[in-house]
Amino acid sequence: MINKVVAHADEAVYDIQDNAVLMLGGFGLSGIPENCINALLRKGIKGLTCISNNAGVDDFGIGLLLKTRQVKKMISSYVGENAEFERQLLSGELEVDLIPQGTLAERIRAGGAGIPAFFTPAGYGTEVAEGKEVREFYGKMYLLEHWLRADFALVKAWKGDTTGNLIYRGTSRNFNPMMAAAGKITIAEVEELVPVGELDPNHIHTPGIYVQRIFQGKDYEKRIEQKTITKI
Amino acid sequence: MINKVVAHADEAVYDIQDNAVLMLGGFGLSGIPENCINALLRKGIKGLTCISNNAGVDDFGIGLLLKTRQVKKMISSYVGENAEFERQLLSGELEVDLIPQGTLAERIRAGGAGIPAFFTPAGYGTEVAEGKEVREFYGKMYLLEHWLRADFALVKAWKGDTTGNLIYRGTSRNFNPMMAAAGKITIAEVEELVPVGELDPNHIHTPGIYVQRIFQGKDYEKRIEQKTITKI
Amino acid sequence: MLDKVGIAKRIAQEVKDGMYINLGIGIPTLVANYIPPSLNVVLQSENGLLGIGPFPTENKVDADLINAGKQTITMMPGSALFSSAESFAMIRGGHVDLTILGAMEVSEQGDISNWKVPGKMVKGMGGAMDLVASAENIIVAMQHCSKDGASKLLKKCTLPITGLNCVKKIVTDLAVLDVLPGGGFKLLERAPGVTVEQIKNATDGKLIIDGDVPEIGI
Amino acid sequence: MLDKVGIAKRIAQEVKDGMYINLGIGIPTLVANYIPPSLNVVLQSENGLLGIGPFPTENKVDADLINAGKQTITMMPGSALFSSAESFAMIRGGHVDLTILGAMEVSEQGDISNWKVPGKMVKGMGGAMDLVASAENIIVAMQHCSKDGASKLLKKCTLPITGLNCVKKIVTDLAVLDVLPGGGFKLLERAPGVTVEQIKNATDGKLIIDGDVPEIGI
Repeated sequence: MINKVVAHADEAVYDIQDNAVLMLGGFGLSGIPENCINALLRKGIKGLTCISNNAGVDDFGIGLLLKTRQVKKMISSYVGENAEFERQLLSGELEVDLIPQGTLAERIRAGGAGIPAFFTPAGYGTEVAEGKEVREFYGKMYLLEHWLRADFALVKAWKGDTTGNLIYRGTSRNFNPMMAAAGKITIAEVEELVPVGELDPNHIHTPGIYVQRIFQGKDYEKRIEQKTITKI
Repeated sequence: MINKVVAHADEAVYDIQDNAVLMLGGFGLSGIPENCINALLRKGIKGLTCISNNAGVDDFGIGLLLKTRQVKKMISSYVGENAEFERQLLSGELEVDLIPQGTLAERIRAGGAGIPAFFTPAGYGTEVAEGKEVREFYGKMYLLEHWLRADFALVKAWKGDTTGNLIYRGTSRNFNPMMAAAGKITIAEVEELVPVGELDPNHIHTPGIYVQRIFQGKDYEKRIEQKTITKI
Repeated sequence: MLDKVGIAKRIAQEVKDGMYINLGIGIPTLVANYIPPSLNVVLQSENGLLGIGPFPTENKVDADLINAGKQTITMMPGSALFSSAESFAMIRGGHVDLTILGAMEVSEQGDISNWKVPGKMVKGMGGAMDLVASAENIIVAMQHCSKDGASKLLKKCTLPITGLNCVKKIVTDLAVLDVLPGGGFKLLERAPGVTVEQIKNATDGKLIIDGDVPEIGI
Repeated sequence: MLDKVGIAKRIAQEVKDGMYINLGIGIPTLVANYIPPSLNVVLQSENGLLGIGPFPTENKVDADLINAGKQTITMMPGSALFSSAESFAMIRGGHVDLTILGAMEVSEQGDISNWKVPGKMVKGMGGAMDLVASAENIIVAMQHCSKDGASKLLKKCTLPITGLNCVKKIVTDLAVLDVLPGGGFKLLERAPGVTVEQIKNATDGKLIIDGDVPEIGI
């Protein structure tokens, strides 16, 4: 099998340039590519377009890249919880494209799956529909939405093998599998990198064909945004 | 959790009527709902439209329903390997709608996912394109294809739990997961039915929400179409 | 008048055995606490889980298990995990039986506004537009009037729309109402101590009253 | 002249390290046997497997493990299993690096016909239309002429089309040819013992000969 292992995040992102279009996995702070984000901070490239369901918080996740003004545009479904984000948006420093979450997920899935456009009901009759083709099917109204693709997809998995097969854990799967398929170059960081043959082929969530580089990440903080507990 | 267990195939298919539109999982003879097909034979209903990648062989799979003239129409990608099929097709007893395999898979996926139509490149410039909308995206030509849905989807899994979660084995997964989502009523037959909580939530291929009825099948033949071996 | 818990308790009465349910953030999340244990239902979290369980105890907190409100959660036995694309395939495909969410405004046609207030910071629609465009059965939990006393049940929504013709039922602090297919709010029940007259005064859209209006029993 | 094994061996030379490859039924399947073991490649089976291994020994035959030709197979270490929708998402999305398939006819524009002969029983296109419409890199393995001597490398296909402008390279019993982006078969190599004249006579479509044409080395 093909070996795609790189040593660390800095090697993995070495050729990401200014103004690149990136996809970053995660929902809230769960399942985000922490190591790659830190490597982008170190690299200092600017003008990034980030496709990611959320924009992190002020001092974690994509919020870190916002603070250093490395992000030109966010394509997201929900960007609350971030004061610096709000400041840049209101001052016009940051562009934001807000997309219904299911449409965002499906546009990314379509990008990886070679479907250039599809019809979805989400957003019909709203400002999301502005400028889009509207069509009726079987008595219901739908919008035409186009695929999303990226120069680089940065995804985070629980386990991965040297050929790029990935398994996610819990709800940290979220946007990662579709993004893995929609990146021209997909970089996977994993909590545990195992030799080829150790993962059950029937348990793989992202087949290695979608992954060009993989490395074992380190020092995962896995921050929790809303710790909510049942007291006993 | 919700208990969806029925006793056997006959109970599972009790309300399938003449002229129903069915989806039947499987690729070749692998992963086909053997018990449900036998129950349909016993039930003797006629005029069925069967959406299935293949049409079985003369004496197994959907071929059995063809022999008893219970099938009015097949919607498939490949229907070789079946003499009775050929006879009925040439005599005009049977309608056949041939669809590229990836388009078939995606139309069924779209049916389950609430996407009424999407663009795909398969079949552009061929007779498959006749009567279909053609559109260029990003310099390439695509056809508009509509979703497929069914009155009943009959799927076969390896393991299932009482709430309808399914795990397939090997390449017997094939069309089963998309069909499970695209049936108004989805009936799952499994080789092993386990109590709720025994399947790892991270290994589920078909979440139970798509399955309305489930039963443990029996007497699986799992016939092999082309036994090919390496001699040692 | 119902408080938030009262609204959640009343909505819980709409839950039927065997339902798959998506609960929005806020009052809808509270509904889970009042579903009778005799009913087998499954809660969907649109970030990729069927079978949301209770919040974890301190020692079971797991950063890889959160709900759509980013709160730590647990899984029920029989849960299934999946991607966001699969999750919205489920929602868009009409597989979720009941969707409960909050609203800023609902029109007598069943239009809903709940994602944006012009002039205020726009945080995004998240999954709300997909949910309202897809679900067959949507119940809104909301206050009948805004803090300054303006009705939130209107002829037409004044705020940016989230979805058209989608709300089927509304439970407010004052009343339970159906949105009729042809338009109009049909008053079904009134909150304890609330008169029909009060509800009339608090409803800007077309209110339909047909015979006696019983008090909500919770 | 090359026999089927010769064609397969020559095509195997086109395989590069790290490729994901889809092999059609017939000669293309043979290619797997001649890929140098030093190359790491992964074979895709469109019924839902990455990492096809050798045919099983008698005691390892498994009805749940077949390839697209319905033959029993094994899995290589590092394999991944998936649904047909995912499989064709992979194909359609351009993730497969090389597709090798048979053909009845190829035109000088790279059009291919390989699924239907009018008047004969139609078995269906299977995954062929998806593969040819999606793959960036398609090599056709075929006989240069039909049994009655008619060229299968044509100006225009006469049989029903499988896909337009998609074939990049052809390996026949007589020659190796590129299909040029602007149209035309560029002769790259001739089979052992075959003259350029023979290839000219066997090719109906536009044949482009530029300088010396070396013999195929396998």
